[in-house]
Amino acid sequence: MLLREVEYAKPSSVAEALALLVADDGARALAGGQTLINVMKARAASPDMLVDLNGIDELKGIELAGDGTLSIGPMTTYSEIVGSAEAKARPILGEVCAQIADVQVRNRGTIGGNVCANDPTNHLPPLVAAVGATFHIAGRDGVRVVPADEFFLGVYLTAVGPGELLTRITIPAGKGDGFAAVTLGADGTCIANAAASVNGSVRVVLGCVDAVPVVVSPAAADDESVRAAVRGAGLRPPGDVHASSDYRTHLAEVLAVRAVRTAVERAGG
Amino acid sequence: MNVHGDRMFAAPRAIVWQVLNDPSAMAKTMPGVESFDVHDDQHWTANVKIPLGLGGLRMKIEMHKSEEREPEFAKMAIKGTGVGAMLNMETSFTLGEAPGDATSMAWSAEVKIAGPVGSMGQRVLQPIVNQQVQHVLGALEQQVQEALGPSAA
Amino acid sequence: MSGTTIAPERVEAPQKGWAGQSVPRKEDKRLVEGEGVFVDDIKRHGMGYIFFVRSPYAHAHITSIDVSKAEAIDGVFGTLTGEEVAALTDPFFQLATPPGAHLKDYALAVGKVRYVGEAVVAVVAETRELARDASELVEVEYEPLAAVTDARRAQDGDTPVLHDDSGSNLMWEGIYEWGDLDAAFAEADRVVKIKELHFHRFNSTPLETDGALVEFNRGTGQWTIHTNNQFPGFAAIMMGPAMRCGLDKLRFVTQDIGGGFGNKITSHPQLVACCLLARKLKRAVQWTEWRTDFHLSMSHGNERWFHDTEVAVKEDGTLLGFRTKALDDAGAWLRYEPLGGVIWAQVTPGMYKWRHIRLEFTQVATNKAPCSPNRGYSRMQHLWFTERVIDIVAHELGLDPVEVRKRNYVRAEDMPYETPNGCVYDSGDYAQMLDIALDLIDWNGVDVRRAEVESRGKLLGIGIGSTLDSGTNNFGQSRMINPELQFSGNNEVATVKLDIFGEIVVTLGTTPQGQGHETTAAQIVADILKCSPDDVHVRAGHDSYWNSHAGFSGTYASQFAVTGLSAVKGATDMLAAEIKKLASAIFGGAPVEALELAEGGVRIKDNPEAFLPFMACGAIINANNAGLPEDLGVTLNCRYVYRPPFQVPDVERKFGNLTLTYAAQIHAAIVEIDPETGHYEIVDYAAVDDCGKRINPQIVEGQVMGATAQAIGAAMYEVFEYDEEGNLLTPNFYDYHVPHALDMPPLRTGSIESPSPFTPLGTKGMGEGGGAGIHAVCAAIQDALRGHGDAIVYDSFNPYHRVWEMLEHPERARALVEVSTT
Amino acid sequence: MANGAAAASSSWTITVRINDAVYEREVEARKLLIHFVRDDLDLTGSHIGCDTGNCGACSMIVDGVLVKSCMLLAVQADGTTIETVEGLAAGGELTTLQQAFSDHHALQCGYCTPGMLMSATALLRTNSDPSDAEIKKALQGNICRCTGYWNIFEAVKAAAGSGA
Repeated sequence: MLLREVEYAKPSSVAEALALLVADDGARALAGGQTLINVMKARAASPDMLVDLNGIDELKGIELAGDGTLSIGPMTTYSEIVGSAEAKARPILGEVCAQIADVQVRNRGTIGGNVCANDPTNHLPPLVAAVGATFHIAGRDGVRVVPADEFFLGVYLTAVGPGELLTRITIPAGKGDGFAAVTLGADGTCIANAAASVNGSVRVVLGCVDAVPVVVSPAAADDESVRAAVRGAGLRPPGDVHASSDYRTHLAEVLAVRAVRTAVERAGG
Repeated sequence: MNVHGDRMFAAPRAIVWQVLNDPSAMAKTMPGVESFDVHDDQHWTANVKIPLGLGGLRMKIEMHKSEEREPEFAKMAIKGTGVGAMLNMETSFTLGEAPGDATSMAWSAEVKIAGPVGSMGQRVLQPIVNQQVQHVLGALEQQVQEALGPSAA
Repeated sequence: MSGTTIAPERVEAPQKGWAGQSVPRKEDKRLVEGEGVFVDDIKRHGMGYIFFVRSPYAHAHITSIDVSKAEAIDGVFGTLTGEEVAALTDPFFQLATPPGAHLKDYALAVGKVRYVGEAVVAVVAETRELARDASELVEVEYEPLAAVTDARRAQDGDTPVLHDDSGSNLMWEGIYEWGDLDAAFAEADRVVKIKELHFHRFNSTPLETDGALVEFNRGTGQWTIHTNNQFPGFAAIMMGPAMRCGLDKLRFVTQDIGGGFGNKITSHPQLVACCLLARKLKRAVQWTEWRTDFHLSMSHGNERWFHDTEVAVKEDGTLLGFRTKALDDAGAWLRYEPLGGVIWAQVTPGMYKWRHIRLEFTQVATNKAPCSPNRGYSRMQHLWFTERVIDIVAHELGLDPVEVRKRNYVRAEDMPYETPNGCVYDSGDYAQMLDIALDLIDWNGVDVRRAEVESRGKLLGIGIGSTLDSGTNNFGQSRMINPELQFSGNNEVATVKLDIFGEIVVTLGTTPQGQGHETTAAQIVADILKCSPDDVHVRAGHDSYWNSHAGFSGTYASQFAVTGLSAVKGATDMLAAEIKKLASAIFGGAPVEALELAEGGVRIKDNPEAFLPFMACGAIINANNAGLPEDLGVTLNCRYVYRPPFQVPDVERKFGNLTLTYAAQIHAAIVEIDPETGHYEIVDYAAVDDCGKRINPQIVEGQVMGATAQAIGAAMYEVFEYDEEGNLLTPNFYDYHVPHALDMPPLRTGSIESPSPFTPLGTKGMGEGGGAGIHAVCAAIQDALRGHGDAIVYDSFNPYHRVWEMLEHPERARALVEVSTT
Repeated sequence: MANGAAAASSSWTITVRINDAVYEREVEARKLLIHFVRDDLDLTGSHIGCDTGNCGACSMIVDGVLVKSCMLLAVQADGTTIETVEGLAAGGELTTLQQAFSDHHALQCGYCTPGMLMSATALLRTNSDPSDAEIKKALQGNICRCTGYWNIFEAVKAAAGSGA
């Protein structure tokens, strides 16, 4: 498909990338391109400049700290996460990444691109929110660290503002996690999804029901508490060709329960 | 899709009315306004770039005030044309006097979006529209406060 | 291209001959090497790329169009607008009687747009990118109008009218009645009433979209249209009159086509735009339809409602007859419609013996993409209806759906069977097919399985779906739509020649899209000429210059195995006779009966020494013919037109044989439903097929599998759904989900062979039997819901949320059905 | 036209090696790899079946990694080695996989086949004996509308079995 004219640059460092992004407010970072390029094909959005992050090594790779904290470069692909020994420290990451779309997309698509796009149907925004990830955002005034709850601002909108770049995602240790989704065909687009983490308190994050992942904190991990918490969230999800608003509301509740059950199992196991 | 709601302003109805009918004030409430022209009291045009994260969506917006009953009711037809999308919006508000010199505003908008963006699916569009509406209302609040002047602060 | 066939490597002919063998496909080598030639692969020097400006509105007046900014760009060759089209062409010929007959349909929108995605302006530039850039500079002013997106509202008083010329949104209506309904309902013990059933809008979305490369020869005034249109015969009769030119001015050329499924029959409006531009701009122009364009504007399958259905049934489940009102949503234009208004009648009673049937057919226009044939065209909708009726009746009367089917099936001993409307089912044994299907799916073991599944908190359902794949149309049925139409019968052409070096060359009129015509045609020729299929060179695709086509040439409507191969047989028989005639002359008047074809030549039976290889035959006739008898009458270049035995149907009674053959499919599916979410999976699937004599079993099997997969997609995922403003909500493969590898259930297939008594090879057309899958999935879901609210399945499309709703609010579905005792 | 590391430009000169031939061309930054390969290099074996990266007909192997070339800019492929369907039967001999596709009737119209072959080729390189589930997972990104995939699964299994 035919894109509108666009400038392209391939910086080799975060500093170079930031310089380009700051210089032109029409510039957009190009990560895996598995979302952005498609939106550009429709010409629904057309950046003036693409700043290709694929040449920046410091944005890649997964490190596992002594305390079990994972530090993931935003340009790490789903496939790399699936295959990474370090990432096994938080098993749910690889498991969910392996369910995203297909081999080709997993080979190019990145964790950073997935969370920064924050398409309501994406798998990772609710997941990273559930596991309590923090986001390192570099801008002209240095690096700031944003917790997941403040990271997602809207559809295609995150705390990473114009002239800024997501440089790192850190995820604490833990194994009591769960993820559940109803998708459009196997490994398809999420109709609704939910991620849960019971490392310490019970934390459930619902996807596809609002512009941003919705965090709910059940008092306990039993089905009733989880259902009550989801009902308490007063969801008013959008309806579309794949699901009415009511159906999404219902799925949110069911999937939350399932995600929590898995999380509890994993925590115990 | 239809979006509607109620909002309270801690300001007399006359002030709110004045803001809502002042093009320059309204310009400040719209997302990503790049330029704004007033042709007459009924017709304004604006060039906006609605922030969409992946790259702004440029639109030429034409506003036509089709009905007005000072100081409580006005109706507007808004037509937006951009390459990715066509926007047609019928919006109206009713201002009521509330206790404590406050003003209640009941607003509603019938939004129709066509073009590639129109096909993006409600799960994406509805949140975007809601978000832009919240943005406008927030900015409106601010304009009303400014109109009240420092005395109100 | 396939290699030369001079001195080919010999392959020993199997005992039974080549027909019936799974001979490897001749097409495969070029396709697996990426050397196929698809329409977008073709280039010409200095060609221009077309990009269509399309309507963002479902319904609007066009108040102004300004192309000046677009044309001003460097590298833009020119544009075409509706105004120009209206001046240069006449509206496309309409098949309908009034009011549909009054539609003025052009290559581009004129004055008004009627669906999102309708082409308004065409822009041509030196690159694809530039053409799209320029299209953004075309300024079109619209005055939006209210849209009609629900066919059920299309005729309401306050509903906007799409076509002022037709006065209302009614396009065509007709009443079909056979037998004695009053008597049937008087005889009935029970009457099952079904308020509303809905068959959804989707199509088979071939992976390759439409396209063309068009050249105009100014000297001869002839257009050469390289395209993937799958029915050039139809395109020609639509385009010629509109473009005010003779049909020989339109040369159609196809090679490899990336799937068709009927969806590539109605690209004639775009082809006209291409032709006008090639002439206007004095250069070759190329058009490739993008996926989104295809979804927005190309040949959706007919959406159909069935209202106020009444079924007359005996206590024991014997079906006497039914009444129903079919409401068909044609979309914005009648591009092949209203033929769907009669095509369904080829299978009026489905597989069942009921004799008393009344169907009121109404077709309306809506602000959606135009409908055109889609695999199973119009019969699929009707057969879904008859299958739903069977399963709803069984469900409501507490009968076994297997029993009800067997009790009502047309029996093998009744074949050939004349239906109430005069169609003749040529052969088949539905009961036997059903037994095979039940065996493959382990119908008897299902209770054990159900218990196991329910112990896991899931619901299990099993269902049967049957279809008749009626093939080889009698185009005379079009007169039931419009008595004035001068179409009837059917035909196909093949030419077989022996070339100068003895090369056997076959040209067809068809436009295959993966059906392996090059291979099956070679098998037929090889059996007659007693050589190997490797010795037979079948030209790829269609070319009007070959003069090997007739009015109905193309590849559509399940007919190649009948029309195409019968033409090949006819032409090859002629050639064989000529070869013997020549040999008899060469062998000094040896009687023709004494000659036989063998080992790539002709010889005298009891004198193997007297052998004349094909190479010699070809050389003698083509290059060494001095001294041959004057009256020899041998050209070794034989053209045969196969014409199926049809009569013009009785238009008054809407009675007559509408198709020549009836292939049959019986499918069975088992689904597992998660009652908490409505999410479900097909966990087992069986497909049994009977298409008469199989020329190439592997290719037949491939058709059965492909049709099955499309049915599974249609039943679970695929829908063209619009919002009230007429925006298509599934304009791409992101929201229009088609089955992927992980979505495919385990499949078991079975078959029987009931040769057709009516065709030269005993073959039946096939390939469109996929509807059975939709019926089977619907039946399986209904079975799973039994005892869990007892909803009936009322829609052909059952996404998870609908299944969930049927579980949550069964009363809504229950309200649609009612049983009365007479 | 600029090639400085961080300099932005809408036009680039790129060099790619495709099936053992090296091409140097100037391309617009906006041009997708699939259009570059089909339109500029006339390697028309790889196809386009959608506008959204769903269908996989354009699948290629870039520096050993299976990708959909409609979601990659041509300029991003600068300096890479690309394998397309045209390169499979290099010596004129069909690969075991290509032959298996024909033997098992794993193609009908043949439009999805080039992409399908590239995905299956990538699978068999890393997994010489894939399970049915692994085969399905590996082909999930390639849409076929003709075959229903069943024969494709059989072909891949057979090719794997024969040590392709």
